[in-house]
Amino acid sequence: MVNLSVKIHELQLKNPVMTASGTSGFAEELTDFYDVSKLGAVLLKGTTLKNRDGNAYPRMAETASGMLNAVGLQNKGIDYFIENIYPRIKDYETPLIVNVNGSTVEEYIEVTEKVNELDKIPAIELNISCPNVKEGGMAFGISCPSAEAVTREVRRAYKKTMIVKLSPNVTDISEIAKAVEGQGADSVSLVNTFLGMAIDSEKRIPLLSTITGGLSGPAIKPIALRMVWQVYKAVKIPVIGIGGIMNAADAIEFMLAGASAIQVGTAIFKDPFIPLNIIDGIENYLVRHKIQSVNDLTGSLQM
Amino acid sequence: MVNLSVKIHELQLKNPVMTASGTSGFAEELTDFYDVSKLGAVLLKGTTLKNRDGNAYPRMAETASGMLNAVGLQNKGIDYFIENIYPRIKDYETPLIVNVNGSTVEEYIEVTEKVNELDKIPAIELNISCPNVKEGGMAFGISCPSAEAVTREVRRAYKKTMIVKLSPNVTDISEIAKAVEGQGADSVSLVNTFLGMAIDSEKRIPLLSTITGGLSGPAIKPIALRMVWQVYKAVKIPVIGIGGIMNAADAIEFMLAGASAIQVGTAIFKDPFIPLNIIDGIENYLVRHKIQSVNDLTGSLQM
Amino acid sequence: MSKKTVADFVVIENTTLNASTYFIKLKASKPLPRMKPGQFVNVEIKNTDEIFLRRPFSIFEVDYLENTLSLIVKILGRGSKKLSEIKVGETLNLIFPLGKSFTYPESKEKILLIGGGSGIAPMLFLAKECGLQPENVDILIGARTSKDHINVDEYNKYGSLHFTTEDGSLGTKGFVTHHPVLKTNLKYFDKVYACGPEAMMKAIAKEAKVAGVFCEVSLENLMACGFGVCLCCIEPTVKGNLCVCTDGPVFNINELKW
Amino acid sequence: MSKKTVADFVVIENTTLNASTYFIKLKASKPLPRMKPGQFVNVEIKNTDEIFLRRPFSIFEVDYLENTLSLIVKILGRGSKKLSEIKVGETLNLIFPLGKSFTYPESKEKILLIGGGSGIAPMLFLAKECGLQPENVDILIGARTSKDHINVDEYNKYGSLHFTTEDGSLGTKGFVTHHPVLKTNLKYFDKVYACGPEAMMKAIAKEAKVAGVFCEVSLENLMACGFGVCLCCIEPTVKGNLCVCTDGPVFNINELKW
Ligand SMILES: Cc1cc2nc3c(=O)[nH]c(=O)nc-3n(C[C@H](O)[C@H](O)[C@H](O)COP(=O)(O)OP(=O)(O)OC[C@H]3O[C@@H](n4cnc5c(N)ncnc54)[C@H](O)[C@@H]3O)c2cc1C
Ligand SMILES: Cc1cc2nc3c(=O)[nH]c(=O)nc-3n(C[C@H](O)[C@H](O)[C@H](O)COP(=O)(O)OP(=O)(O)OC[C@H]3O[C@@H](n4cnc5c(N)ncnc54)[C@H](O)[C@@H]3O)c2cc1C
Ligand SMILES: Cc1cc2nc3c(=O)[nH]c(=O)nc-3n(C[C@H](O)[C@H](O)[C@H](O)COP(=O)(O)O)c2cc1C
Ligand SMILES: Cc1cc2nc3c(=O)[nH]c(=O)nc-3n(C[C@H](O)[C@H](O)[C@H](O)COP(=O)(O)O)c2cc1C
Ligand code: FES
Ligand code: FES
Repeated sequence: MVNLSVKIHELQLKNPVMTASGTSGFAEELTDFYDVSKLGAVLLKGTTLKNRDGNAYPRMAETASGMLNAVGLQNKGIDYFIENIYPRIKDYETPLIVNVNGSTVEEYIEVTEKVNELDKIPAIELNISCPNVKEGGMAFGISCPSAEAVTREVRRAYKKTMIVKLSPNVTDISEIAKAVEGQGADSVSLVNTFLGMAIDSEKRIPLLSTITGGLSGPAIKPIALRMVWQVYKAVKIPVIGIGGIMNAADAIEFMLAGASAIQVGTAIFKDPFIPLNIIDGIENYLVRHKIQSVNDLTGSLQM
Repeated sequence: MVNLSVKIHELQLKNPVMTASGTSGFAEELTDFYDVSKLGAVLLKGTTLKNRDGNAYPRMAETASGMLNAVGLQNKGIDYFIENIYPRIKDYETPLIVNVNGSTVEEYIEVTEKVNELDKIPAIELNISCPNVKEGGMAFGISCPSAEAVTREVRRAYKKTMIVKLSPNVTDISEIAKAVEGQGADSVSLVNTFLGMAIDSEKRIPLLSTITGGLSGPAIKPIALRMVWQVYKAVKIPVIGIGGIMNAADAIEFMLAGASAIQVGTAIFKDPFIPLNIIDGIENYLVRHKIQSVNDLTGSLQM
Repeated sequence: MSKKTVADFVVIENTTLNASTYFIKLKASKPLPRMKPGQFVNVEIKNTDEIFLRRPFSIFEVDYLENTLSLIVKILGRGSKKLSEIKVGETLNLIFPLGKSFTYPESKEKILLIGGGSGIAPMLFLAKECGLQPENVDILIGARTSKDHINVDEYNKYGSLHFTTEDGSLGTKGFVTHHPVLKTNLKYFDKVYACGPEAMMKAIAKEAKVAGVFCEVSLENLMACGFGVCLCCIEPTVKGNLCVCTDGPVFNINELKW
Repeated sequence: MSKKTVADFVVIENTTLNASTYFIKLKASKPLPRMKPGQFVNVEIKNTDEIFLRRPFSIFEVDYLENTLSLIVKILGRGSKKLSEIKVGETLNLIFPLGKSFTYPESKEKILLIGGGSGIAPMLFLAKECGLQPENVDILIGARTSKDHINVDEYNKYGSLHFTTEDGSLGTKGFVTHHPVLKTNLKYFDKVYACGPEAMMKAIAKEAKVAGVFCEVSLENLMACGFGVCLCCIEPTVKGNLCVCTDGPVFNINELKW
């Protein structure tokens, strides 16, 4: 029997495969297909202090080996989550992680304080990298001072595991990673989507209501993988790899590059079973390669 | 008859379709297939002061809708070019543009001074964005001060059209574009490749000898398109769009987003005739849409 | 919560209905769950480098004895084109069943079904399933020209068929909203159902509101997932932005901000 | 400069040679240019989202009367797998002819052709084309086991056939370098040609250098373009980094830094 369990600070995962925020709803939607207790963890849909309608339709455009989205953090706000959704999902036997968002540092703190009260939420993912909101979001994640400020303040308000989710739309992602590590992040997850754009050449209009949106899917994998590798070398906290992971080989590549765990995003749209297939595939790989523990993969790229 | 001709500062092109540097050799290789005089221009392989062997093999890895390369500016140096290659190609009836590279500002200047003497070279493309060299290259293109410094010095040494080629591996490409515009760039071309990485999960080794390489192809198109749009809004000089252009629709999207002309790169590897097909496709589009001049496409996205 | 599945089906029929419309019949290896008109499947389009996401198609027919499920596919772009070329014996991977169905009419109610383009699929399914006497069912189908219509004569047995074409080459000339059944008789119906191009449905909704008739429409918003996790397919409603894939695709027109 | 072309070919035959090797015959719509052993084509692999670049394959046979060109394809990964599944009647887009050929032997010279894996394709083509008497030609083919060999009996008429297998199930047991023709008789040959796995070619090159025999090998470096513009396929040589696609794929071992 190989060991698939992974620890991200104090967060114990039965395996390193999580589903990414904004691509797995509030976990309920996945229970239509299977028992979510098989998953390492579920990152819940990005949540803000107040209700947000998100951006106008159309919010989605297909691209080569990927897609753009401009959802813009549509959600009913943290109070609605606590009153209506949390009670329904809290007993799922998989860690549920709230993806915390805000337009101001104060909003991030307020959301975090409320999440801090929720027994069954063992961790938050601080999203300082959403490219689809006019205020806050990615703006916090693309400069060291602002990334530091929000991390520091949220750290004060939160006692459990705090993962900070980084934006790839920067010159040097390892600088940002070091900055948030310095302010008490327990882990970094990367990457969020790349700012992209799509046009209907015949109609001569943008395909997204917001003109630009976030690029995800296999198209971004080579860049995300490079960033995970750079960040792994720069920080001591565990790195969570995200970006275009479609199968176990992809997931293993991220772990070899330095990820302690991974998140599956857009792949879920293609097939909600992909996260489970990846868990099986990793187990199979460990057996084939006679590796005892999945933790031995992390950063074990040979050069 | 629609008008396909385009002017980039003093550089007159018969159509807006050029072949990108490093993907069309020294134009000779394309003459094996067709008459290169049909092309808007040919950007020659990146050239440095002295001979460079480039990076070790393997230099290439296929990715989802794209590829990574780690060629590392292999070339025989500007003197060899002037003595051996230039005489063979100088009478091709298409503008030949030298892609100028260096590890230091001095090297850029020396190469430029030599190119300045070549009658049949109407323009240079200053490459401050090569991600595959240890010194210089992209390092110049990812910060405003260094991009300004090299642009300013090369501008002094060069009297004809100077295009500066930008790196997409930055937080804000429009800042860099404005910086080089301020130092006398006549045009900016973007994007060069994205720094990426690929791993063989079974062998647990990187697929490139250099570990990281430059990502190109359709995978990057949505990001490149967004950058062209941002830069178009930020500068007054003509913008040349590059990144994953495979067909006329792609080329038109870049022009709608603000490009005055475009370059075709990786697509050439799939089919060297693609640049010609794009020229035909643009002409056809203009006729269908009753647009007189290709210049009317530039920045004409409707919002 | 309704159980959803991902499974491979074998293509057992692919018939051309008209120049751009195909009837594709699929056989499952397991018994199919109950599926209702308005619900849809999300189809993986394989063997092409042009398509990344699945494509949603309404369920047109289900045979629970034979374990078959049929679609009507109209070529609109790359995905539907590729799908239309699929051959008998090939497999197709589906996520199903997705979305909510139309509200079934009560017995004795009079209903009008209006389909345009590929929107006829859920309408014909509903005609078959609604359990009404044929005399209580009217089916109105609109197209650009007679060549765009597909032969639905057999649906005569579920209700009265009416046609419109923009060029008058079949049935009433004009849009579905120009047909007498809609123009003059709308109040006669208890329930009106529509599926087709957005402009058509909006025009119908307008008439139905004026007439004060119950009306449900099935939307075809762009989708990434089809099962409620991406929030890409939203439609503004009186209850805020709702997901077409889970809260719809069927909406009562009074919910919509049309 | 040699003219190169991009054209669609129709697949007129796809025969399984062994569990992982296929013979694919293609018909052009126009007369084919002269092509020589060692030259290759770059094949577009369509209808898959897994493959972005073309894949290079040696030219195995050309029939200028029938305008056909044949390849021997061994399944190594995704592209060769997809290619092996191509059906008669489908089209395949090729860039051709690419690369330089082997140096042809002089009449009366004695030559040894050594092929391993898919490397037999250019070797058999050379056997056919070199214009020597069969008694002057020896063809040595190596594989892991007899099952990996393909039937090449008809090449008997071009030279003497020899086999090695690692498990001894056909011919001499061991690698090609263990075969007597190479181990003890190498000096007997005027020219040695080899194509196969790099390790095999390196071992042969070592022997040939010791024996002082002229030896050309055909390399299979990873390629992006195949016609000299990308500089991805380079091989370090005494003249610096050369492109396998244009300066090769055939190299004299004395040029290589092996
Ligand atoms: C719930 C639902 C049920 C559907 N049922 C059917 C059905 O039974 N039969 C059928 O033929 N089609 C149906 N459709 C529509 C079908 O999904 C689209 O035609 C298909 O996805 C188009 O894909 P494509 O790759 O061919 O087009 P693309 O190449 O992706 O796009 C071609 C053009 O069509 C536009 N387009 C694409 N999809 C849509 C859409 N959904 N709405 C409006 N414009 C679009 C694009 O913007 C583009 O301009 C349904 C859609 C939904 C959401
Ligand atoms: C000039 C030339 C002539 C060739 N002639 C023939 C021929 O006649 N018949 C034939 O079957 N094959 C031939 N090959 C090899 C053939 O091109 C490869 O087998 C094919 O490209 C592999 O593609 P794939 O998608 O199946 O493998 P991939 O899925 O891309 O790769 C599978 C594995 O194989 C490795 N690999 C891929 N290509 C090569 C390569 N070229 N060299 C070493 N390792 C590789 C990859 O790194 C990976 O580990 C030739 C190659 C060259 C350069
Ligand atoms: C439709 C959609 C919605 C998303 N919403 C969020 C979100 O609310 N919060 C967040 O941190 N990331 C969000 N993301 C980003 C993903 O979590 C993930 O970082 C990104 O998609 C890259 O991974 P992938 O390529 O596997 O999808 C969203 C992505 C998509 C495609
Ligand atoms: C193999 C290869 C070599 C390249 N060499 C150069 C170079 O020498 N100089 C340069 O400015 N850009 C070089 N580039 C970048 C291309 O010119 C182009 O900017 C990039 O590939 C993006 O465009 P594409 O997606 O159309 O290929 C190279 C790209 C590739 C793939
Ligand atoms: S398509 Fe994803 S939520 Fe509706
Ligand atoms: S493969 Fe491009 S130069 Fe050889």
